[in-house]
Amino acid sequence: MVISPVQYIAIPLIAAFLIPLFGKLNKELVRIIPGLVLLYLSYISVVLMNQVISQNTMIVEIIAGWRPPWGINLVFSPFSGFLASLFSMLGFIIWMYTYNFKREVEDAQTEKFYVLMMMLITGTIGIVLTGDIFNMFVFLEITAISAYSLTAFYRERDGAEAAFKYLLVGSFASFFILLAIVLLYSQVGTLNMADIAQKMPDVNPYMKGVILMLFFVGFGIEAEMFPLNGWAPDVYTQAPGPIGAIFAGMVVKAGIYGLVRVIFTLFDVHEIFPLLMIMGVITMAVSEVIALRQGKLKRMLAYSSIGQMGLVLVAFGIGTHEAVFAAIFLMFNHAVIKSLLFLSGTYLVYHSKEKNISDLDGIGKSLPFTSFLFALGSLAIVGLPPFAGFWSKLYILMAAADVRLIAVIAIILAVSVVEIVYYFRVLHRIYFRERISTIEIKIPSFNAKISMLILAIVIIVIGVYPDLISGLIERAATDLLDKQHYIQSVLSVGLH
Amino acid sequence: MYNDKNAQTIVDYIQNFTRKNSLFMLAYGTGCGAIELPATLTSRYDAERLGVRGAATPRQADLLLITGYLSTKTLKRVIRVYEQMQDPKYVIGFGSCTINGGMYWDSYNTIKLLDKYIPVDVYINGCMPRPESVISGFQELKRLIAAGKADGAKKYKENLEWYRENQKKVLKNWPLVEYNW
Amino acid sequence: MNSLILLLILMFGGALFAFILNKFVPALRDIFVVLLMLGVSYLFFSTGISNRLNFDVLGIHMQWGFTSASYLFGIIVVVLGSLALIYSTAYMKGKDRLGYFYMNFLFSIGAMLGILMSRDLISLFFFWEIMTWSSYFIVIYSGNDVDRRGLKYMIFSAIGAYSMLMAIVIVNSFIGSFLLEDVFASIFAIGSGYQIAIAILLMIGFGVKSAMMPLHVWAPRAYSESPMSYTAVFSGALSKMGVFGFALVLFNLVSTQNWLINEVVAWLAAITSVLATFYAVIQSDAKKLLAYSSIAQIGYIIIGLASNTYLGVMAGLFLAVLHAVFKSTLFMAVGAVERQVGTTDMTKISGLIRRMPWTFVATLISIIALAGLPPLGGFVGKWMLYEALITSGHYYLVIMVFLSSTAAFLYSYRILFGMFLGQEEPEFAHVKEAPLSMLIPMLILSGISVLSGSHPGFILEPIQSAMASFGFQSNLPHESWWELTVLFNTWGDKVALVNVLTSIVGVFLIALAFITIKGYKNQRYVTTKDISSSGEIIQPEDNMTFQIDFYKPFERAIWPLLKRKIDDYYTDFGKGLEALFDFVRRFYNGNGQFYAIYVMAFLALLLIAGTKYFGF
Amino acid sequence: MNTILIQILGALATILLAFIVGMFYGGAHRKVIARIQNRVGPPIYQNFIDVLKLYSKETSINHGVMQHMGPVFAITASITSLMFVPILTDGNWFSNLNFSGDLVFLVYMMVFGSLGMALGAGQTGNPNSAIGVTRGLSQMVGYEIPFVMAMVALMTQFHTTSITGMIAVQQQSGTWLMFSNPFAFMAAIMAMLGMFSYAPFDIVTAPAEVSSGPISEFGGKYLGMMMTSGSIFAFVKLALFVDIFMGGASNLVVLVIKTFALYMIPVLYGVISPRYRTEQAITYFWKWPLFFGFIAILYAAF
Repeated sequence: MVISPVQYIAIPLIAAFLIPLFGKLNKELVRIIPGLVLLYLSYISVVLMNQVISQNTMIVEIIAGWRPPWGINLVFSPFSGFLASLFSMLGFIIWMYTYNFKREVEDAQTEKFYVLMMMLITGTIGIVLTGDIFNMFVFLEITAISAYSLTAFYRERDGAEAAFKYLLVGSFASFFILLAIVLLYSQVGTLNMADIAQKMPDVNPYMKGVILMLFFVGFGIEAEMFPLNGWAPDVYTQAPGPIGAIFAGMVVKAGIYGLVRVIFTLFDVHEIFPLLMIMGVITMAVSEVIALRQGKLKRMLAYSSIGQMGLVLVAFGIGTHEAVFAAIFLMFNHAVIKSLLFLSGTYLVYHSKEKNISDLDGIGKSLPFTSFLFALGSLAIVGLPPFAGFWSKLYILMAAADVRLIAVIAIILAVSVVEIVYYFRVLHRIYFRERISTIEIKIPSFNAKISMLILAIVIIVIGVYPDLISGLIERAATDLLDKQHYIQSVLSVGLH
Repeated sequence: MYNDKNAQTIVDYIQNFTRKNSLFMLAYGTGCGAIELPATLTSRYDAERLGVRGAATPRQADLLLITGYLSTKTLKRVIRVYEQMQDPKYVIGFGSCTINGGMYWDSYNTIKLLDKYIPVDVYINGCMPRPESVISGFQELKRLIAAGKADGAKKYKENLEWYRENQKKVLKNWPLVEYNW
Repeated sequence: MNSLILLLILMFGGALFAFILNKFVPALRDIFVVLLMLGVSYLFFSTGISNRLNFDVLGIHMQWGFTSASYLFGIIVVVLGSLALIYSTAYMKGKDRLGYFYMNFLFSIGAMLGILMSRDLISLFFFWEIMTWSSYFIVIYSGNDVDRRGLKYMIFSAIGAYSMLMAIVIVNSFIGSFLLEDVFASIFAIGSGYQIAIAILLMIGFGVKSAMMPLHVWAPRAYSESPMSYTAVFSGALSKMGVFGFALVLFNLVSTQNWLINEVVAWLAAITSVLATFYAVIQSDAKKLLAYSSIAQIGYIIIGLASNTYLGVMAGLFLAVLHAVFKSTLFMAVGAVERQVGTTDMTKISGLIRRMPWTFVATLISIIALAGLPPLGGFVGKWMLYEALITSGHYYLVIMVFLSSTAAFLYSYRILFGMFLGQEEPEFAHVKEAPLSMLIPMLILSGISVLSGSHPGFILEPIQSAMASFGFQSNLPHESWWELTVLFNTWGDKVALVNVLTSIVGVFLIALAFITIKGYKNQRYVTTKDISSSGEIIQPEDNMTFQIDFYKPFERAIWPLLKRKIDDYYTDFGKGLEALFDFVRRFYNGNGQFYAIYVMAFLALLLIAGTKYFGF
Repeated sequence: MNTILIQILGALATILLAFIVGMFYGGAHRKVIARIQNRVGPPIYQNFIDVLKLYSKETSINHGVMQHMGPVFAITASITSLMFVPILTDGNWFSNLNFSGDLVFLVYMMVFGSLGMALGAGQTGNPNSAIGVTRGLSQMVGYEIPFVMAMVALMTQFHTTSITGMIAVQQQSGTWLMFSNPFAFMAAIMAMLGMFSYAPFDIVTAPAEVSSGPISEFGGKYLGMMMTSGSIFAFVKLALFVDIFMGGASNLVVLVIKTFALYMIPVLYGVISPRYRTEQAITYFWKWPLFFGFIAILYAAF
C-alpha cells in the first residue's frame, strides 16, 4: 500500500464507521481497532515526516484527480505534517490510555465513544492537513460535532449544559468562518488556500479586514482566545478525562493552526500581529489568574490550558522566526504535558463527584505513580528545568526580548509565578496533607500507566535534550513563515 | 615555739589579717533588728571603714549576720544559706532573740538558741542592739579571727550529726538535701 | 567522558538511583548516598579548573567548566554536602520517605555544582531552577505546610528566578550570546538604562536565594522547617549560590563607575543584617534563631562584596566560606539536640551541657566564630570587613555592621544558654550524646573554624585566586598564603594572628591551671539546684532557668523596629491580589448567553476598531 | 630565647602594674563614694585585702566546667587586651604586643571576656545570673555603638586604625585628639560610662535587684580572679582612652594622672546617679552619644 497523506483522513473515517460493525463481531474489536488505526497513522507520520524533512519538500496530495486550485487537496508540509504526526501519535497514546478506561461501567457506550473519538481525531488532523479553506471548515464541523457529543457523553445535567454552551458559542464560530469563506470566495473566486494567498493582494482592503476579523473571531473561538473562551472550562470539566487531553492536545491546536494559517499564509498582514499578541497576553493573564482561584482540578487544568494557548498566541503574535519556532515548540510541549496532566489528573479524581482539589489531600501515598507523574507534569508545565516546558518558554522570552517587548516578558513571567502558585498548591495537597477524604481511589490500569509513562519520558527527554525535536520544529517554523514556498509547492502540483 | 599548736605561721597571719579586714556580710534580716543595719552601714557609723561590706549572695559572703528571731520557717532558709557559704565563714547572732528567744520566749514556732542549729561565733545582745554594739560585735569577731579562734565552721563540720539532730527536731519534714561536703 | 558531565550524571543519576534503591533495598541507601557523595567530591577535586566543555543546545551555545571563583564555592558545596550526608544518615534514621529526601538532597547538590560549572546564563538558570524545586521539596518534606512557608519559598524563588530569566533574555537580545565571557565583555556596550535594569533583575534573583531584604521573608521558616541535615547545606551552601551570583553581578556586570548600585546593595544588605539580627535576638526557637542569623550573616557577606575593595571582597568571600562552616555546624548541633531531646524550643530545654558535651563544644566553637571573637576564624572575616569599610570610606555602613554584630552577641549567648546552660533538669537526665556519625562532621567543621582563626591563609589562598578571576588584583603581600597569619589593611595597620592566639591561649592556660590547682582539694561540684536563691529551697522539680522573654528589655528598646514585619506587607499584597483575581473570575459567570454576547461584542469591537487601527 | 624571656617578664611587669593601679583605683572609687556620702570609707588598699581574702578562701564551689572557666575567660580577655594597649609612649617599656593589634581588634577583645564570663554565669543555673547577663549584653549593644562611632570617626580622620598610629598623630600635631575631634570624645566618654558599669549603668550586677547578677554564684577564688580581671580591665580601658584621646603618657606619673582624671568621670557621674532600667540605659546611649558619634564622623569625613 502506498503511503499518502490521504490515509490520515480516509482510514480513521472508515474505521469510525466500521467500528459498530466490528462491534457486532466481537466487543473487544471495538477497542482494538482505533488503536491499530492510530498506530498505523503514527507509522505513516514517521515515514512521511522523514520524507518531507529529508527531501525538503512538501507532499501535496490531490484528491479525486482535481488539481489545485480547483480540487480539494491535502498539504503535508513540515508544519501541518508535524502537527498531524503529533496528533496521531498523541492519539495513539491516548487510545492506549482509554483502552481499559471505565470499562466496567461504560461498556455499552464504548462503540459510541470510539466512533466519536476517531471522528474527533480525524477532524483535527483534517484541519491541519487540508489545503482548501472550505474543506477546513468541514473538518472543523466534524471536530465540533464530535466534540459536542463527547462533552455530553456522560449524559448528566452538567455535561449537557457544557455541551450546550459549547454548541452555542461553537455555532458562532462555524457561522463566522463560513461567512468569511463566502466573502472570501466572492472576492478571489477560489477556495484553495495557496491560490487565495496568491490572489490576496488584489482584494479590497476593507473587505480583507472584515474577512480577517471574521476568521479571527471564528478560529479564536476554537483557539480559546479571550473573551471567546467561555465554553472551554465547562467542556474540559465535563468531558471524559482522555477527551480532555484530546481537547487540550489536539482540538485547540487545530484551532490555532487554522488561525495562524489564515493570518500567516492567507492574509499575511503584519498589522494583525500586535492584536494577536495583545489578545494572547490578555488571554494568558486572565485565565492564569482565574486558574489560581479554582477549586476544581479539571477546571484549573482547563484554565491553565487556555493560559498556555494565550502564550502560544503571544509567540505567534511576535511573529519573528524565533517566536514562531517557540510557539510551535510550545504547542508540542503543551500537547504532551497537558495530556499527561489530564490523564493523570483524571485518575486522581476518578471517583470524586465534585473533582475538588481538596479531594486530592494525601493522595500521593495511595496513588504514588500517578501522583508522581502529575507532579512531573506540573513542574514541566510551569516551565521548570529540566523538563520540556522550560525550553519553549525560554525561546518565547528570547523572541520577545529580541523585539524589546519587555512588558510582555514581564507579564509572561508574572503569570508564570501565578502558575507556579496554583500548581504547587495542588502538589502540596497531594503530598503533604493527611488523607481525610473517604472517596475510593482508582488504581490506573497497566496500559494507562504505560501511556502516561511514555508522555513523562518524552517530557524528560525533550527537557534534557531538546535538540531531538528542534530540527523538526525549525522546519515547521520555516514552512509557516515561508508563504511563497507554500504557494509554489501547492500550485506547482496543479500546473503539472 | 615550734611545737605550739596555737602559734600562727606567717601565712596564717596574713590570711587572718585579710580575713578580718575584709568581711563580706550577708545580713539575714529576719526580725525587727534589720532596721539597725542601714544605720550601721551608712554615713554615721560607716562599717565599711572596717572592711565590712554587704554581699548579695551566700557564695560571696564570709559573714552571716542573723538579725533577730528565727521561726521554723526561716530557720531552714538560714541553714540553707549557711551551708551554701564557703569556708571560712562566720556567724554573728544579733539581738536577744538569737540568744534566748528574747520576747518570743514563749512562742511555739520560734527557736530559742541559735547556737543549737548553726555555730555562732559572736553574739551581740540587746533588744535592739544599737549600731555601736553591732560595730563592737564586728570588732570582737575580728579579734577572734586574728587569733584564729573563729572556727565555727570547723565546729559545724565536726559536730554535724548533733546539729542535724537539733535541726531535724525543729524542722519536721526535712526539706534540705544532705550537703555534700 | 568529560569529567564535568560525569560529575552531573553521577549526581543526578545517583539521586534517582537512591530513590529506587530506597524502594527495594533501604538498608543500602545510606551507604550508597555517602559513597556517592564522597566519590563526587573526589571527582570534583580531581577536576581542574581548566576543564572546559562546549556544546550547543537548541542553537544556544553553552559552556561548562569551573573558574577559580566557582571552584571556591564548589569546595564549600562538596565538603558541606559530604559532611551533611554523613550527618544525615544518623539524623534521618527512622524517618519515612527517605528515598524522596535523599533524591532531592542529591538533586540540589548536583544542581549547585551545575550552577557553579555553568559558564553561560542558560545552564546557570537551568540548574538554578532545579536547585529551587529540589530544595522546595525538602522544605515541605516535614509535612503540613504551616502558614504556607513552602509556597512562600517557591513564590519568592519563582519571582527571583523569573526576574533573572528576564535579565538573561534581555542580555541575549543585546549581545546575542549567553556565554558569560561574552556577556562580561560586551555588557558595557549596551545602554546604561538596560545595563542597570539587567543588574537589578539579576540581583533580585540572587537576592532571593541569599535572603536579602526585602526578599527574605521565606527564609526563616524554610530554614527552620527543613530537616536540619539539609538546612546545614541550605544555609551553608545553597544560600551561597546567591552570594556567588551577587559576586558575578557586582564584579562583572556593574561598571565600577556605577557606585550607586554597589552602595544601594551594601545598604540593603546592612539593613538586612541589622533587622535580621534583631529578629534573631527575640526568637525563642533555636532553629528560627539560626535562620535569622543566617540571613544576617549573608548580609555581611554581601556588604563585603559590594564594598568593591580588595580587602572587602576578600572579607566577603572569607565570611562566605566561614559562614558555611560554622552555620552548618550550628544547624547540625541544633539538629542533634532536636533528635536527642525532641524539641528545639529553648524555653523548654536547658542544661544539656553535661549530657551532650561534644555537641556543646562544637556549638561553642561555632558560636565564637559566628560572634567574630578572636582567636577564631570569624574574627578574621569581621576584621577584614571592618577595615575594608573604614579604609574605603563607608563610615556609616561600618556602624551598621558593628551594630549588627554587637547585637549578634545577644543571640549567640542565647543559643548557648538556651540549649546547653542553665538548670540541669531531671527530665533531660536520660538524654545521651548524639551518635558519632553526627558528631564527626560537626567536630571536623569546628576544627576548620579554629584553624582559620590563626592561619586563615589556607582559606585566603583559594579566595585570592577566585578574586583574580573576578578581576581583583592583589595589593597585599601574598608570598606565602598558607602561612599567612598577619592581616593588613590598606593603611598598613595589621593584626598578627599568631600573637593573638599565643596571648589568648597562653594566658588562658596559665589562668586555668592556676584556678584549677589553687585549692584543688576543696573544690566542689554542686548541682544546679543548689544555687543561692535568697534561702529558698529549690526542689529538683523546680525549674529556675530564666528562658522566657529572655531579651525583653532589649526588645522594649528596639520595639519601633519590630512593630510591623515586612511579611505582613506581603501578606496584605497577596490578599489584595487574590481579591482582584476573584473579581476577574466573575467574567466567566457560567451563562452561555453571556459567552455568546462576548463573542458578538468582541467581533463588533474588532470590526469597528479594525478599520481604525489595523489599517484596512 | 632571651627575647622571649624578656617579653614574658615585660608582660608580667605590665600585668602587675595594671593590677596594682587598677586595684588602687578601685579603692579610690570606694573612697570617693564614701567621702561624697560623708563617710570615712575603707582604706584605699581595701581591694587588695578583699582579693587576697577571696584567694584564701578554703572551699570553692562550681556548677560545672564552664563556671570553672568563666573567670579564666575574663582574665584572658583583660590580660590579652592589656598586651595590645600601649601603656607608655616613650621608651620600650610595657610595649608587649601593641604593634600586632589595632583598635578593631581591641574592641572585639574587650568583649571576649564578658561573653566568656557570661557562659560561666550561664552554667550556674541561677536565674539572676542569666538576667544579669541579658542586661549586660543588651547594655553592651547600647554603648558599643557610640564608642565604635567615635573610633571610626578618629580612624577616618587620621587614616589609621592602630593605637600607636593615633598616638603618633597626636605627637606630630601636638594636640590631643579630644580637641581634634571633640564630638568623638564626647561620644566615647558617654560610652565609657556604660563600659565601666558604674551607676547609673550598674544594671548588670545590681545587688538589690538580681543579687549581683552574673557573679551571684561565684565565690572564693573565682570571685577573686574576677576582681583581679576587673581591675586590670579598668586599667586597660583607661589606658586605651588616654592613648587615644589624651596623647598617651610618656611616663608612669603622667599615666597615673591622666588615667585618674579620666577615671573620675564615670565615678563622679555614678555617685550622683540612681540606676537606669535596661531599656533606659540602651536608649540613653542611642540618643546623645549616637548623635555625637554621627556628628563626629561627619566632622572627620569632611
